Amino acid sequence: MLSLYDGALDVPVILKNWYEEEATNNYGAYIPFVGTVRSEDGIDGLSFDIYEPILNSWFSSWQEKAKAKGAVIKMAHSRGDVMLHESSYIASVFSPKRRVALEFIDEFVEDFKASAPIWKYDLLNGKRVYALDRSTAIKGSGILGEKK
Amino acid sequence: MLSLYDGALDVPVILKNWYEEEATNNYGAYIPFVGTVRSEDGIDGLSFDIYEPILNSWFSSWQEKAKAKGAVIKMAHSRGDVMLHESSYIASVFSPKRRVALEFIDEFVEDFKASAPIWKYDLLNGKRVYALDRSTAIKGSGILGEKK
Amino acid sequence: MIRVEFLGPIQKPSLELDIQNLSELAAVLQQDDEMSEWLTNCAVAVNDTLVSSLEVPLKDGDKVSLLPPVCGG
Amino acid sequence: MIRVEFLGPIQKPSLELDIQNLSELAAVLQQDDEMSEWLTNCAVAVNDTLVSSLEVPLKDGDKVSLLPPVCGG
Repeated sequence: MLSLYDGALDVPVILKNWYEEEATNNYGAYIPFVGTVRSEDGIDGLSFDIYEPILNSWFSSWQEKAKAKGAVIKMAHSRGDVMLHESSYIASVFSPKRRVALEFIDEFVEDFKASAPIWKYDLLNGKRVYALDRSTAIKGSGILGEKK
Repeated sequence: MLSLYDGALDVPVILKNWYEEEATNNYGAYIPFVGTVRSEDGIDGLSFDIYEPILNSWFSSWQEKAKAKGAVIKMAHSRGDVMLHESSYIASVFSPKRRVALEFIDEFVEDFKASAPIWKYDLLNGKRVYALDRSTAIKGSGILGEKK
Repeated sequence: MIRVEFLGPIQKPSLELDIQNLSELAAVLQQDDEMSEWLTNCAVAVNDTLVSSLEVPLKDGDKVSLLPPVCGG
Repeated sequence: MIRVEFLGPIQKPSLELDIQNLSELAAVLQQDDEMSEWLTNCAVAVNDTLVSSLEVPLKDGDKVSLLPPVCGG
């Protein structure tokens, strides 16, 4: 399950809803990863653009991988502005056993950072500044720049 | 912070309280691990004994390790009976950066399983049966059995 | 016609181009000075599927998207 | 006197023993048939600190704890 929200996430409510949704499905381990906006470099917050069609297919391929191991993934992300100390991202793995969940949450979060079509901007003095230096080119990038 | 409860944990409330306690402390990553009692082998639930003095010192040594990396650990565990699909364990790491949190939660949970002085019993037909086959001898065990 | 979309921080309106493949798109965009930096770090999707080669044929109605470096979370 | 406590699933009341070190405790407990299995898999703590050698001196009032295999979570 992938949910997008305008602005900051209501973390306690999302964590509670997901926990309750899976309460009787016999998962022994539930590991949420919560990402919160840090005060750094004088920013007022962050802002996000999301390209949903490719995000959805990327997420579906991970859900398939999870399913093959008997696990389930849930993810929530913010669109638009999220201010300091608010949260913009939650990824969760439910699985029967702890090792699968511990390994999956790590792999999922790292691939999310490298591949999910989401763009981050710093909010600085009322301006939206693309965070190029913290961004990662998606695997296979650059083909249009190849000279004949 | 280490909290022990009689019976099952109220997971949504604990996750919410911890999130709110650290809300303005500028941690970018919050990763709880939630352990829930699975229906297996016909058990009605699990039951736990805890030896607090050694649990406390074990936990303090981990809190020091976390502090050295700018992180904080919180843990909750049940005493006594916890029935099917109820939760008995939450461990959480807060850290500025995601890599520290992802690695720490894995190391912490694994060492917890191997070292924390907690004993698990299956609840089977009203009896409390020590789960020896799923238990791990603490490092250094067996010295009293050495023959002269 | 092929529709070319520029996602995220690339401040450029969509284009409608009469091209047969991604190599032709590369040739067109390489003429555009403001695109030069993006071309080296953007991924390319055809009809919302990422592609890793310019040898992709395009047909009328296809959509090509340029995805600059990402940073979710 | 040294107090010896048996934790968790070991169903045995505490002992008060007049011993000088853990080697003497091992000798005493090895006489006890119902303890034989536990002795091979229990960890030992002196005054709530785990120890890894029998060469630990004990003094009057010390507490020794036997910790069988654990499984929290």
